[in-house]
Amino acid sequence: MAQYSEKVMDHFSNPRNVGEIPDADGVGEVGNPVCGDMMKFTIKVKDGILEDVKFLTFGCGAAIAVSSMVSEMAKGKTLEEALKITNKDVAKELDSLPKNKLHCSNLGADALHNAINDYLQKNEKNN
Amino acid sequence: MAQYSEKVMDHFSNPRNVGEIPDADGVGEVGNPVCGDMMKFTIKVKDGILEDVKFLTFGCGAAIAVSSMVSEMAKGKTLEEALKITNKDVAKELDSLPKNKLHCSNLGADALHNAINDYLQKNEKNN
Amino acid sequence: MNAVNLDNVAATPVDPHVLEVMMPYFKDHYGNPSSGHELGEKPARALVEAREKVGDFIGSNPDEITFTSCASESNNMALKGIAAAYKKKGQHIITSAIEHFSVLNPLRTLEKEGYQVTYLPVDHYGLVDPEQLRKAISSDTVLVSIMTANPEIGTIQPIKELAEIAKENGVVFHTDATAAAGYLPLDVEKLKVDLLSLAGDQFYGPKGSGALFVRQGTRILPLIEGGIQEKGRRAGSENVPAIVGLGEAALLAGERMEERTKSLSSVRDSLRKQLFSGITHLHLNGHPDKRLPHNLHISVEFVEGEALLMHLNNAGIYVSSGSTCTSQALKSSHVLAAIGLSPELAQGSLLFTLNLENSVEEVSYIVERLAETAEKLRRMSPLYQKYLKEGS
Amino acid sequence: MNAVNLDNVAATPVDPHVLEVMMPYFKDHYGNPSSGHELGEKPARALVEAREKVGDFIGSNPDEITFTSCASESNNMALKGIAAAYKKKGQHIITSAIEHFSVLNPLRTLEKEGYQVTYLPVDHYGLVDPEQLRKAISSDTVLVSIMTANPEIGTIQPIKELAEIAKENGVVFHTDATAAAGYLPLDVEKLKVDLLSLAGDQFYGPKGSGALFVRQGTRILPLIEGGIQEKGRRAGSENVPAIVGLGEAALLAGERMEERTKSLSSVRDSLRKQLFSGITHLHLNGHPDKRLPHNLHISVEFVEGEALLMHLNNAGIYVSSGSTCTSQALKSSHVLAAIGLSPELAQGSLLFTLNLENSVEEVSYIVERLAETAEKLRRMSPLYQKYLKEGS
Ligand SMILES: Cc1ncc(COP(=O)(O)O)c(C=O)c1O
Ligand SMILES: Cc1ncc(COP(=O)(O)O)c(C=O)c1O
Repeated sequence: MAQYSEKVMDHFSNPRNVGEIPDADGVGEVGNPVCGDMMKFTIKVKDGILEDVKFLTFGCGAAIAVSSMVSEMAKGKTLEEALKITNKDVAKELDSLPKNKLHCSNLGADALHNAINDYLQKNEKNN
Repeated sequence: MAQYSEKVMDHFSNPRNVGEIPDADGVGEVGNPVCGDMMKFTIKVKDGILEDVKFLTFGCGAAIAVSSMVSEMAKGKTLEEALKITNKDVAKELDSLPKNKLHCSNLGADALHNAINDYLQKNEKNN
Repeated sequence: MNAVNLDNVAATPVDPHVLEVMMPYFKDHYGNPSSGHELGEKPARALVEAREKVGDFIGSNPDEITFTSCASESNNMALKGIAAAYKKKGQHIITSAIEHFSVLNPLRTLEKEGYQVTYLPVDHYGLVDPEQLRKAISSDTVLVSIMTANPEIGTIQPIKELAEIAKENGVVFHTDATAAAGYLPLDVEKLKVDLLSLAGDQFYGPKGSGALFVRQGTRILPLIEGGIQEKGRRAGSENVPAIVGLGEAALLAGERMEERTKSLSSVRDSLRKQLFSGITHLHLNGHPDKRLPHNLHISVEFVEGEALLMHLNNAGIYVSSGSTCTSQALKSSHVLAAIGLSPELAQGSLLFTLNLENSVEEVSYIVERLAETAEKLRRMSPLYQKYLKEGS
Repeated sequence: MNAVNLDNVAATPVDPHVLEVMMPYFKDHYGNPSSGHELGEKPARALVEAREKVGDFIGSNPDEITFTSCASESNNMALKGIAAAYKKKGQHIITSAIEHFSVLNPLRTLEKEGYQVTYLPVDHYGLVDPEQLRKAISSDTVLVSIMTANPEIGTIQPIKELAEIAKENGVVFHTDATAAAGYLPLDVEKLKVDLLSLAGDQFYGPKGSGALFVRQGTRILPLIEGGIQEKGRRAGSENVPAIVGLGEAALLAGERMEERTKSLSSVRDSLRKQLFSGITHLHLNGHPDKRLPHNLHISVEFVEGEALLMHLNNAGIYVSSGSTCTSQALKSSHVLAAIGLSPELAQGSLLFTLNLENSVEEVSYIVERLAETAEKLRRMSPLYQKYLKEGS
């Protein structure tokens, strides 16, 4: 088991924004259980702003903490701002991640971006 | 260092018949320092009997104990009896020797026999 | 509730009595057993006694025991030493897919040197099929190495049957008994094995203590060469305290085998029963009966092992997992793959290895905490949510 | 007079403080350092600290230290591991004629596998000549292994000079520092060595503790393969108590190097002086100055070593000898042969290796007893009687 920062332990033990938004405006999924981690982000968008962000995660402690942190970081941001959240930002906000867990922060950012892009695509079509 | 019997330790610590008989009737030498052991037996013979037996030994604890034991066993015996003393007899009298020290008992018997044969040879010539 | 340690697969505490017996050899009787004088006598005698105890423990002669520093060394010595000694006779070796890495990795090295290695598959219980062994043996086969029991899924192999097949074909048989020693009666005569590896820290002996049984007449080359300690089979100043500890641990394990296995398996069985009645969607891995008495291996569906471990850890419960994420090498368990467990279930695997301090009183606490944890993690698991919707 | 132990060449007692520091890791912190939970944390931290201490002791980075079970393992790992890793580059190895068997025997095995080994001779002090090393290096040379100091005759080699020559030629340099560690300041940066072996039980650490320094960037294959302990360089559950003990012993040895060597060499020098003034026909073996501070090696003319040892043993004085008769293998010392000592003098050789408990007060007792013993044995020595007559 990896050595985690207090921040990671906090987000792991008390994850924020767990769940799935019914009738979400965007859905993003990454990973699969074979490679050990799987995340699903659902978002609610209002006036170009992420009004709500929720996640479901199958994965290790880092994956859960990353999901929770990403959801918190994204909430209330504009879509453009949220799209700029990088894996490095996430790791930094968590007071760093063990080296062999850094890929988890990629997954978290990716899942969020996928959800946003899903929303943007749907919206494009609607327009 | 080998595990020696009490008898060996006794003969090693208090060797009997140490020395060299001046004007010996027979002298027997075996071994050399290169192979680790060297023994010199001198004997005094009277009426076919080993009146005195003395030894000098350069060698390990077993070699010294064997020399001492051989000298005791031989003293007072007839030449024929003494010639029959085998290395096995010596080891037995010493309550056994460690395996890797058995060659020492060979040396002791050999040195005694050499001394007796030396005496016999000289006597033959004199007759 | 104090901490509950259910992760004894790679480490048991040293038995207090064993430690006591070891103590004088650190400071008072520190002499070199090979030295010629009195200071070496006690250590030398202690080695003789320890060798007898370990010999008795597995039914061998004392002089068929070589002391090593760990089971990994014993395994490396066995495989590389037999391969080198029998090289002219043949260069084919047979093993199973679920061996410990201290068997598999030396074999990979031998493969690079030109040896052929057959990795026998196992069934979904983790059992090697004796008929498959028989078929795999060729005229070039010189060694078969099959573990006595698997430390992860706990499955016990039919060693006697397997060793007999090797014997019929004139092939040397090695068994890695590291996970079994102390938990199953072992008798090299009955089992008909030619080599057997074990380590003391698996059954209340000290770390740094291992042994390799080599049947008289079996040729073997040393791995650690140098002085003539261990009759030239293993150089290096003898680790007297560790060897003394191994001997004493073997004596105790032999004497108390029945009592210990009974007590361990009763706690284990109670844990198993309560877990399966208290938590849904659990899978038992390994064989239902042919398993080590202190071993329980399950998969918790829909969740990942490291997350389970972390919550349990917070509750003072220590277990391990075959999940990718808990492995330092970030590889999932080759054992779980070999028994055909799906990657999801492998990720959610939990290994309980009991020690003698575990009691039935702890069981309900463990079950409650695991139930909570599983519930919490499933609530956030996309796989579980999908299952609830689709009932896959 | 209590027993006087002057045979510490292969074993020192464990320092009480070192033992105290080790104790908690037998029972309380017995967890596996690689395990994921809290029980593994203390042991894991202890490993980190021990690695730092050993690194500091020899001036290396902690991650250049691999823990082993003894110096013999370190040497086997170094030689076989470097030979295998550099096989394609070349297959010639250079060593000296007076190395320990844990260097010589692995090299014999490598010779059987096709490697070429050059055994550099030594002069009558036991010194290797750097110019001879330079000449022996060819384009096929991949490894030079020369011990830092010889445990028998105590001679200290010019390691820095030798290692520089290897470096100039792009050849890996290993030194077996087992006899030197704790008795000479060692700094791998200053010495410029690429590998260095040591063992804890030579300087008041526990038996079963060894280390191999491998300079970053030097390729090496493992000897004991399996788990990923020691970064994959040495498999097997870490022997935490032994490693902790090694670390603490290294810390102490580093801190107290000057004080210890001063105290040891003052007793040794007094012993040497009184022996040579009290007993006739003694020879000093090894180098007069370039020798380990706790080592004295003499030959007592006209008598054999085992007999000397037995009498001294009876008087409670423990020493060792290079005599054929004291060796379990019944072979005379290859070191004494290599320095050209005559067989008679080799037979009568005595090795005194002091520990910190030896004091100048013991010296006169030792000298008296040895004088008596020599007298007694010479009286029955045919060689001495011959000398008296002929004055050879
Ligand atoms: C120079 C040297 N190398 C290696 C060794 C072997 O040490 P160990 O017994 O720890 O394997 C010794 C032992 O005395 C030694 O003196
Ligand atoms: C079956 C088996 N073999 C070998 C080993 C390696 O043991 P060691 O750590 O003593 O080298 C283990 C360790 O858990 C094991 O379970």
